Amino acid sequence: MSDAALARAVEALLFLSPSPLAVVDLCEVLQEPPGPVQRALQEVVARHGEEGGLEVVEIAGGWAMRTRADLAEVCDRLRDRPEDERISPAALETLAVVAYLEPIGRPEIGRLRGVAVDSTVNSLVERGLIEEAGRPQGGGAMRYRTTRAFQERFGLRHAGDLPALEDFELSGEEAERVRRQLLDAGHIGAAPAAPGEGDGHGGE
Amino acid sequence: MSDAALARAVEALLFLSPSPLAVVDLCEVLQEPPGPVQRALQEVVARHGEEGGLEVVEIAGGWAMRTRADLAEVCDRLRDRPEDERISPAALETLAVVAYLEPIGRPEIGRLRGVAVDSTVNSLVERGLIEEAGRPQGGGAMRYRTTRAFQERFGLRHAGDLPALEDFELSGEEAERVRRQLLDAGHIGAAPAAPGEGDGHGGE
Amino acid sequence: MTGMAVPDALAQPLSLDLFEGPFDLLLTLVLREEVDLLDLPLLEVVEGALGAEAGERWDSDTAGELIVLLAAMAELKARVLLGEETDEEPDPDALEAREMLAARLVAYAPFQRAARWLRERAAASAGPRYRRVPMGGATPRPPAPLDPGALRDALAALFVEAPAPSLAHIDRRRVSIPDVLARLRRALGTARDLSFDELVRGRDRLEEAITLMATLELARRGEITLSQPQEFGDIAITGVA
Repeated sequence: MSDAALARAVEALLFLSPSPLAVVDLCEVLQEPPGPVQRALQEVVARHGEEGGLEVVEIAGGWAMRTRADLAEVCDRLRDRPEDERISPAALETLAVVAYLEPIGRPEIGRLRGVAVDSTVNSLVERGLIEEAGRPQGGGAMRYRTTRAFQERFGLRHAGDLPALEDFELSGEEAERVRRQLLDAGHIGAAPAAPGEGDGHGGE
Repeated sequence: MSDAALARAVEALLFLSPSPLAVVDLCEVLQEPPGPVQRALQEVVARHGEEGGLEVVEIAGGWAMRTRADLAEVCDRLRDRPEDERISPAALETLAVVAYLEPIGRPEIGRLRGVAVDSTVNSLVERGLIEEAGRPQGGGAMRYRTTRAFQERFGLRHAGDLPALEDFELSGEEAERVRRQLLDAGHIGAAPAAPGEGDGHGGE
Repeated sequence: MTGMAVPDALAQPLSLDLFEGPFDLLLTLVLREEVDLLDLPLLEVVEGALGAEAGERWDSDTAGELIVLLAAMAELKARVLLGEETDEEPDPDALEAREMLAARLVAYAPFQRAARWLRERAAASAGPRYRRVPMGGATPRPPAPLDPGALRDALAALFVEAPAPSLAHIDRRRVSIPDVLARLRRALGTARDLSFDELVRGRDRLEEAITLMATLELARRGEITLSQPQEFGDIAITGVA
């Protein structure tokens, strides 16, 4: 590899590596002897002078690319930006199904939503908004329920403290079973939800 | 902040950020208006020319620093990279439909493609190339849109960074040939060139 | 054959196990010059497209349309092989079904080409590597509270009868042949000689294509005559009195 090509490769490797790279590591990856690799390192160091925002330094037994110290403040502002905590339509819908029908397993959530839910359920578990609630007696798929963090996020006082489903009209295959479940859980009134008749005692 | 100082800061931020940074993000973190930030970006782009191992590009709704394409092999020796799963022709066509018509639901995609697309859509969701985009108002099938990962994978600068669909339409001659071939398929000789029939334009 | 540019992607060798759907199959077949529909191994086509190895289930309408077409092709093939006369008038229903299939094919073709474009883009964009090292900043602030009413609305949306799939946004771009035929006839009512170029000025390519189809159809019915003095030149349309 020419010196210029080697310097390009070294720059790319230092950029990618999350931790410092020792010269021996670089030699192994580049399949080049230490001499040319050292020269390439010096070229990359020179390329990233004070006029740029990055520097290439030897630390802790290796070489690393990092932001220059005087830019710490602006870098911290990037780090401390609030994460995008928006709830996607998929997540919201899955949360709604779990909240009103808990405990409920993935197959049933998927059937109600008409889409594959594995990744959505996984991400809601990771974010602490739902959690495992055991398997049904006699076996079956793991079921899920909402968490304390979910209640806090939505300003609910306790599990099941959900908006009443007034005027809730159900149609489709699962309607009858779901209606019974919602009724048992007190989310809809006893009278089948004819327009204007929902007494909505569910939220109490 | 002077232009030079701004360019240094932009370079540092692009280095740090794990995902592309939109100009508005940069403005927020740098507390500078878009004009100077754009100029700083251009300077950082220019600083990382082909003689280096890095490049700064507009991709997936923002700006990102990344290694240059020709260094892929050496980079992958440093960091094992899961092989990009091959995208089947069926999946690519589904992606094309979603990319041009998003948000769009499965029934529409299926009707357009002439196949049941459930498994293809599920696999594209699992692979993070499309995501749920909510249901239409008043309910209905979940609609889908392409993701940032899709834009990154296909080198698009932002959602909708695609050639005009009109550019892909069949020419008049091709469209006519499609029709002719289909009409003639079952009844050869049924419609031989009638006197004065001008199919010269069709090239037949 | 002159002036018929076959797109490069269609010049690849024909391999029947490659087809991913009915339109893929049909478009490839009908846009290839060298494939005579009569020469096709029809059984293989059907098996490759609908058999156990097929990638995706076809929707039933499309499969139906296609099977009817393939059946007609099979019958024709048999007659040709037996040396029978084959010049009887085709069934108008079958013709209409094929018109519709043709319209769907023409509407779908751009997406198939867009898919090829995407494939090329993916290949061209495969090289760069991103750093993606997590930043690990300060403890994030608690996220903004959400409205529980959104949960009720999300659940309610699940149990609303879904409207039939609409292709309104696609139909907007579709041009109906009867409409174009009517427009052509109206134009011929006011002038006996028309220029094709004038007729399609300012229209998009799809409309141009359909207008050409309509023009050819009227010529076939003997309502007009066409002449094109120069290759690729304007087509003169003359009404037959």
